[in-house]
Amino acid sequence: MKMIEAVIKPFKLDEVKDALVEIGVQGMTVSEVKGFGRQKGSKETYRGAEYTTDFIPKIKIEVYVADNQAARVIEAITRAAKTGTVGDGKIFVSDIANVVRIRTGEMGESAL
Amino acid sequence: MKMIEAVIKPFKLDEVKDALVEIGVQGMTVSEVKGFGRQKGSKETYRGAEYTTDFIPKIKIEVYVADNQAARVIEAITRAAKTGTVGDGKIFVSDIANVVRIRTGEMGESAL
Amino acid sequence: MKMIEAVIKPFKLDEVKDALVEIGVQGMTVSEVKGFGRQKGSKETYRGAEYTTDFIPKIKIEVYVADNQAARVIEAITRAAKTGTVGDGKIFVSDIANVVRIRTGEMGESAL
Amino acid sequence: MSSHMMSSMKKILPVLLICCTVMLVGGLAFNVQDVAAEDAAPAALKVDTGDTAWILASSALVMMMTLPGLALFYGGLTRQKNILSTVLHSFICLCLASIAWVLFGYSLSFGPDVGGFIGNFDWAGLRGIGADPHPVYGPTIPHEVFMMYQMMFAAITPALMTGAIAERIRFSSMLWFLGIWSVVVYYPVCHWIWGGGWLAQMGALDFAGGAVVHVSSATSALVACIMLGKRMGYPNTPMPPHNLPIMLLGAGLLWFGWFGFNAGSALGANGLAASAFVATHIAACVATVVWMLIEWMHRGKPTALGCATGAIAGLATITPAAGFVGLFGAIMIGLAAGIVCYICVSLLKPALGFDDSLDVVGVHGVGGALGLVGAGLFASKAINAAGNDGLFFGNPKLLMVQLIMIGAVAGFSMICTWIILKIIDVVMGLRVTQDEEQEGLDISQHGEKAYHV
Amino acid sequence: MSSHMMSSMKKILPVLLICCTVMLVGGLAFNVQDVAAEDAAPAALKVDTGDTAWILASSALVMMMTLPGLALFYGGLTRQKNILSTVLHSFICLCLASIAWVLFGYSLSFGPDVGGFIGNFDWAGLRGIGADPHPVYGPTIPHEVFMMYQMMFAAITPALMTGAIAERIRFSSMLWFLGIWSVVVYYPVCHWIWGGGWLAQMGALDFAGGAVVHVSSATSALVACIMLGKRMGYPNTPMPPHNLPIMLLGAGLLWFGWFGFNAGSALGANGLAASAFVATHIAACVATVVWMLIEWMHRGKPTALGCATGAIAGLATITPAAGFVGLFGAIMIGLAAGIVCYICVSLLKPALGFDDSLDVVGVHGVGGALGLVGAGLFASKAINAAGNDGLFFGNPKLLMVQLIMIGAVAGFSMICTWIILKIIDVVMGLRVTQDEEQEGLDISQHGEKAYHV
Amino acid sequence: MSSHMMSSMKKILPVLLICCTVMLVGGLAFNVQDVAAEDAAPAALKVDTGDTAWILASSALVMMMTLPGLALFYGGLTRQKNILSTVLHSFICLCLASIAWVLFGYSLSFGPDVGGFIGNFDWAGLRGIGADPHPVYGPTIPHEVFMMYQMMFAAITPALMTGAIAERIRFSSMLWFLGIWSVVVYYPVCHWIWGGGWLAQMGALDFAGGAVVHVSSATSALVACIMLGKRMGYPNTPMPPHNLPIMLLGAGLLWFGWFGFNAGSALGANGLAASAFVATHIAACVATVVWMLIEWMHRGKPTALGCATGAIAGLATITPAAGFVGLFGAIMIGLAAGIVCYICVSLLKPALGFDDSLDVVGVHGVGGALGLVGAGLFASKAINAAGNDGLFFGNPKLLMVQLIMIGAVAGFSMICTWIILKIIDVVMGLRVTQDEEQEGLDISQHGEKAYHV
Ligand SMILES: Nc1ncnc2c1ncn2[C@@H]1O[C@H](COP(=O)(O)OP(=O)(O)O)[C@@H](O)[C@H]1O
Ligand SMILES: Nc1ncnc2c1ncn2[C@@H]1O[C@H](COP(=O)(O)OP(=O)(O)O)[C@@H](O)[C@H]1O
Ligand SMILES: Nc1ncnc2c1ncn2[C@@H]1O[C@H](COP(=O)(O)OP(=O)(O)O)[C@@H](O)[C@H]1O
Repeated sequence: MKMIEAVIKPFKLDEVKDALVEIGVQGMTVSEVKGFGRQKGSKETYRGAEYTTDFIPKIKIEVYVADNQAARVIEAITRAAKTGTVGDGKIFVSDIANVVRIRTGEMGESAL
Repeated sequence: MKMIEAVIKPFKLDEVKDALVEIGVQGMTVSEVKGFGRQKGSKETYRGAEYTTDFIPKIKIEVYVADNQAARVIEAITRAAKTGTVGDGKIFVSDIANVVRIRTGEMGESAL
Repeated sequence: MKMIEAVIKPFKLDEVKDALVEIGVQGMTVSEVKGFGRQKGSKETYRGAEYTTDFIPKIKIEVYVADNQAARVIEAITRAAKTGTVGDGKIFVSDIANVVRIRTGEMGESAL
Repeated sequence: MSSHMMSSMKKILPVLLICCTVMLVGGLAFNVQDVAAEDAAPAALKVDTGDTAWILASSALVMMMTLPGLALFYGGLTRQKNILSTVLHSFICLCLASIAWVLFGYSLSFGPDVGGFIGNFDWAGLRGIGADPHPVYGPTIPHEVFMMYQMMFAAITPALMTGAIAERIRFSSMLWFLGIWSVVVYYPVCHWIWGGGWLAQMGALDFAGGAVVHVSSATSALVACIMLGKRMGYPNTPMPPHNLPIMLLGAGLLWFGWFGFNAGSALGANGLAASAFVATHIAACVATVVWMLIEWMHRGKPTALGCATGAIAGLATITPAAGFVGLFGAIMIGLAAGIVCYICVSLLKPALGFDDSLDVVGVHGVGGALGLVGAGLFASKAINAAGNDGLFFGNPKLLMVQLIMIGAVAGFSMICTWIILKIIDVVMGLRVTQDEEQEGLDISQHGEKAYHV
Repeated sequence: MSSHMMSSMKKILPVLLICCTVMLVGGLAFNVQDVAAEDAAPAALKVDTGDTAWILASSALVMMMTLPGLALFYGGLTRQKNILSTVLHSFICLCLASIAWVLFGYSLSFGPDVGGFIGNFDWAGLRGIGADPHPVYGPTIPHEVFMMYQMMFAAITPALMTGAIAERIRFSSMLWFLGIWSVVVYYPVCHWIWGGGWLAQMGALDFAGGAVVHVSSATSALVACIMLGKRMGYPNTPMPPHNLPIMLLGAGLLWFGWFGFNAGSALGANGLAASAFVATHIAACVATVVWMLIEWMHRGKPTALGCATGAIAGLATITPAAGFVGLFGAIMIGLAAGIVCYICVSLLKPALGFDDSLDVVGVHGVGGALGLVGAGLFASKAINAAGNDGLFFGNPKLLMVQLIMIGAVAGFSMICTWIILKIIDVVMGLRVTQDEEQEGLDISQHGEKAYHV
Repeated sequence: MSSHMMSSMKKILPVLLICCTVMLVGGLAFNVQDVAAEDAAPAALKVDTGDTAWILASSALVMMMTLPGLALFYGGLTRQKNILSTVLHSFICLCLASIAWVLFGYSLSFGPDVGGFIGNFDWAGLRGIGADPHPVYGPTIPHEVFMMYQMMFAAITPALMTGAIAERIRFSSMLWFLGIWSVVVYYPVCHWIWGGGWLAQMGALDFAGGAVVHVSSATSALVACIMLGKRMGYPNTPMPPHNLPIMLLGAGLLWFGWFGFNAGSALGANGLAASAFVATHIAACVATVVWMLIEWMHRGKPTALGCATGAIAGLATITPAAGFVGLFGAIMIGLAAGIVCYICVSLLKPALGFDDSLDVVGVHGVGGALGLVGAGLFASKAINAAGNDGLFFGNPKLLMVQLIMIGAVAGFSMICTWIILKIIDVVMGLRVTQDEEQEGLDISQHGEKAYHV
């Protein structure tokens, strides 16, 4: 099985979620993160103290899927999260060894 | 070594923590996440605009353990986090290559 | 490629970021987490109800890098995040299979 | 019009019908009264605009104490999932109590006396309450101003109780409880002491509501929180206040409003108001500092929550005495408030083990009773000729009367509350389900969340 | 001095220059006036300190309604990325409107009449407005106090509109809009009704601003929000209020301030003030409870946002009638406010599809109009001899006049707003870019974020 | 009783003992005084209820400025880990200063003059301060009302300083500092100017506290923040305000309360109060708009924090002049406030490099001094016969006196503050440890966190 982590622009969350649901993904876990990268943050000013935040609000989506689904998930996220401007984010894919559903104790792909 | 990630119901955090401490786990890292899955969120109404949140508050626990401890950790989490109702959450297990303790520079299992 | 996750003390974030930028890291993702470990939290009192929080605010940094950069990144984080007192945190290293840059669709190391 | 709208309209129809009926029936009754008011008015006493200005301002201040003052003070102290529910308790209490007050509450509390126990219905619907002063209830302000000022007291008193049962009571049960309690407990107690009832006739002194407001509500709150049971997880799970700045804001607004509460009770802009104003402020300051010092010695650190609690304790404690004692009395009462309430909140409550969520009993109940005793000790005719001398000014009798008042009000309130809640429990249940409590009352009772990031 | 400072100084120079010019020109004009004020003052009427105290307090209360009251009420309802922008709208509106008021607004609104349509410039720069009372505008308070009290109304009225166009309007366009609107719409309408203009001459009754304040601003807001278009994503994306406790705080402060707004409109601390105070409070209470009950039946749960909305609806609705109706009238008006505004906000708006972000139209517009009708029905000379009898007291004519007033104010406001916004749109654009809206107005227009953890 | 309770009781015993001793000793002293008050009172002047009502309301407003106004204004500006500590500074300052005031502060400040420098102890414990007016300190209000009104000024003045030293001072050192400073600096300065001291005798004009309140506290704050040193990381680490809505709430409440501060200083509900009210409001409006415009030109965007800072600067600046200048003067003073304070806060402070955490010096110090100069320029006897004419009305002497006042108050305050802080530093240290600062004062000094999600 694969863990697919995607860092995306916050306002794209709903579109990405819909795209994933459409291809049959049934679960995902989302968190608020801050990203540092090519995209630069906005300038803020407080009583003359100006500064630019290096860290920009992003949303991280984690989806665990069966190996054969991974490609479709990556494609769906890429499509839905893309605006074409710097800061669209990245997708990271890694292998995972096992999954357990707490409620039932099921293991492996059937637990997803 | 293994990384064990568990997504659980927020009010179960203390019980899970206690269960882990009991079997000798000495460290864990916890974050607030939002989960999408079979469990459905509550309905909210604001001046007649009704909507159901798809994303439900969850807690993610990350525990890094030696390979031989993994099974016991999974068992402990499953036991403590279970309510038997939809949305109890999932446990994901993957391999990790190395661990470093920043304070001492120790590496590998002794750094856990 | 490697995923390097570091749990550090919050006020060390800027120093760590600078150290990483210095050695050429161009991106990272940061989140607020709570850590449980050897370090103990402060005592809080509310109208006579005293309690010690087991979970201490920490920052988690995720950096994805090419294999050959991993050692330097680990070294940089260790150096910058160290205070020498309990609770400095840990670095976890694991392998990842692939990276995609959403904006361009690039894959692998060039997407980092 | 969409079909959704159509079906919605249908659901609303019953309410419309009920409202229209009330309109028709009420219309006849009230129109008569409005006219009657004109005829019945006496014409001897003269309105003083300065006194009236101060009581108008005081009325506004006391209403502000309930919303947003108390609502946010309590709201900041709860857990995040229950703040809206807690705020709504005060909010709706203000509305229901005010409506009941003009319809019949004022008449039952302050209307012509029936056996020293309750007023009659002569003034129901504000019949005859107009621009002319009442000889006893403020001879220099319109009677309507006095009625309105008292309305705000009738609103905040039941609201105070909600702090003890927060985070677990069903919303509808709470509404019934507040409504019935006002009629069964507040109106009689208010009449006994301020409406010329038996305690007033005995010479009991309660300047701005130590017994009428604080003892009645807090002893009822004690009964209620015991009957309701502890919150899930209490006392093992930590339940720290979710937003102390909001709590501090509420405390500050309460203090601000309390000048209207206590100094307004002079019913004029005069020396007595000034004296009550100073006593109120100084007692609050002393109690705050004392609480801070004790906490510092006892727990190692002075806290913001401690200071705010001390301040409210000081304000509650000086309330019954504010217009009867001088500076020295005020300082002593503030001192006592800080020490005694600290012990009750911080040591006694945990030892006794009931779950008074936001410490209504230890702060308002103990404070109110303490202040009534304080009036019995430090009251002086030199400060307020209409008052009496206390023990330290050579009159031990007053203290006796004060103790009788505390006992009578506490006993009556507790028994009535027990009966009311038993009935409500049987009819509809008092407490939300475990799942609802887990999820939080905001979502489960009101379908809302306080904060969206 | 650093070189950065030097270059900064240069950027500031133009402002300094402009300011100095204003200073010199203004100086001559004003100094003359300040002296003139002394000469022109009539000396017959006597200031009553009690009445003055109450109107001073009321002025402070009404200013507090705009900032922080309305600012936070609206601010809590927006999404987190737009709260500062929303607060600033009210904040800056208060400042601009106040400055314009003393310079020429008061004169245009209340100054000597020109054809029943507008005042002239005789009182510009407060020439002749001093400590002596004006025979019509408060014979017992300094004329300057009346001017100042009215200033706070002139400030909150345009601020009310900002709720309908929040979360998407450009800040500079908003400033121009608020400024021009005050001159073109508010001053005339105010003059027609309160400054002795044609509607006043017809006998139209608007005690504290149902038409002057609520109908004028809300009908303008309707036009504005339609011209501006919907927020991106509305109505599909949920846009829940980001901080309901702050909204509730704002609502509570608005209620508190509304006593100054309505009871202050009696221009004295007297029986009329008391009557208006009671009517205001009771109407708000009734509307809150009614809204809560309807929502409970219709949606399944009573909400905090619903209760607050009901309260504001009740307050807006009673405003024009507060000083003319008795208790029964107030209850009926509160009832109507709860029912009708609920239908408009919760059913009509979604059905019609315009994006009035914070429901200015359904609450203030509908409420204000309803209250004017209510005055036409329930007004009684027994309550206020300077008023008139309504339909239910045998005088159908008043209702006609009230309807004419509503129509005239609404029509005039909407047409003028349409023209003003068209011009601003052509000259500078009304709306921020999509990216700016996405990012939020706080960052894009003001370079700030509300919260930093 | 649990054994834990027993041991706790023991810890509390010392406090109880101290309190009881105070009670006994104080009791004798005060009781005599309470009676003495009756005898000593003169009987000639008559209390006016309207004036009294306004000053009662003003006293409540000024108390509200400190808590919750200033407390939240400052609290919203700090980082999240320090908000409770910052709020507590104002909170406890209010309490300590009020207690000291009734015990001896009022007497030292306003009591019978000793050599033009300080009052004597005749009025300690409020001996002789009762319901009768004082011929100079408000001939139409009870003397006790004046005392109380002034108490609120004595409370907010030291609280203002806390903004400069926030986020790093030890709590106990802060308490000692505030306490000693009140006695050593505030009482004398207050006496010089308002208590009939040498500056008053020279004819110095300070209507509501430009020198007494703002210059004294801000120059002291400058010394204190330099002695204390910069916060760790300043100015490299960004330290944005953690909660701007709370800051805006505080600013709004301060503005609201400032009407009591300035218009209340007329000591009556009269034309002068009206004039001061208008001047206050307009200066604040002008300063806000000017600040916004400069910031817009200079930094590219107008900010909410900028507007709020401008408003407070305008309010601080008009304070000493509010009751002496006309509309034109108020506008000019508002203009100057916006421009000069902007330059000081935004350019001068960074250039000079001291760490005045919340900009007390640039806003209150500069503003206060500017306003005193403004009074020297624009004051006019036509506005206030009890005042004087300024430079622009042909009297250059007043400006000289104003400058002397600024110099004397600033010099005296700075020297005394330096000495006080040196002593405290030696005795107990001024600053928390690096670890404590890192962790935040809320946890390290008070064992609390402001927010729990
Ligand atoms: N090497 C990396 N490791 C971890 N996260 C990264 C890395 N590079 C980028 N990111 C995340 O991806 C986000 C977008 O990256 P950025 O460089 O701004 O734009 P783009 O994805 O268009 O190249 C960043 O904000 C950061 O959260
Ligand atoms: N495929 C998945 N990838 C990532 N997280 C998941 C996945 N499936 C479920 N989750 C997480 O687990 C939580 C619980 O899942 P849910 O389907 O609601 O109930 P259950 O675990 O009882 O089957 C979700 O809220 C989500 O956070
Ligand atoms: N086994 C573990 N799994 C996950 N996170 C851990 C583990 N051990 C430690 N951590 C994280 O590292 C942080 C620091 O650990 P701690 O034991 O307090 O100090 P140190 O790193 O100095 O040994 C913890 O707060 C926790 O977030």
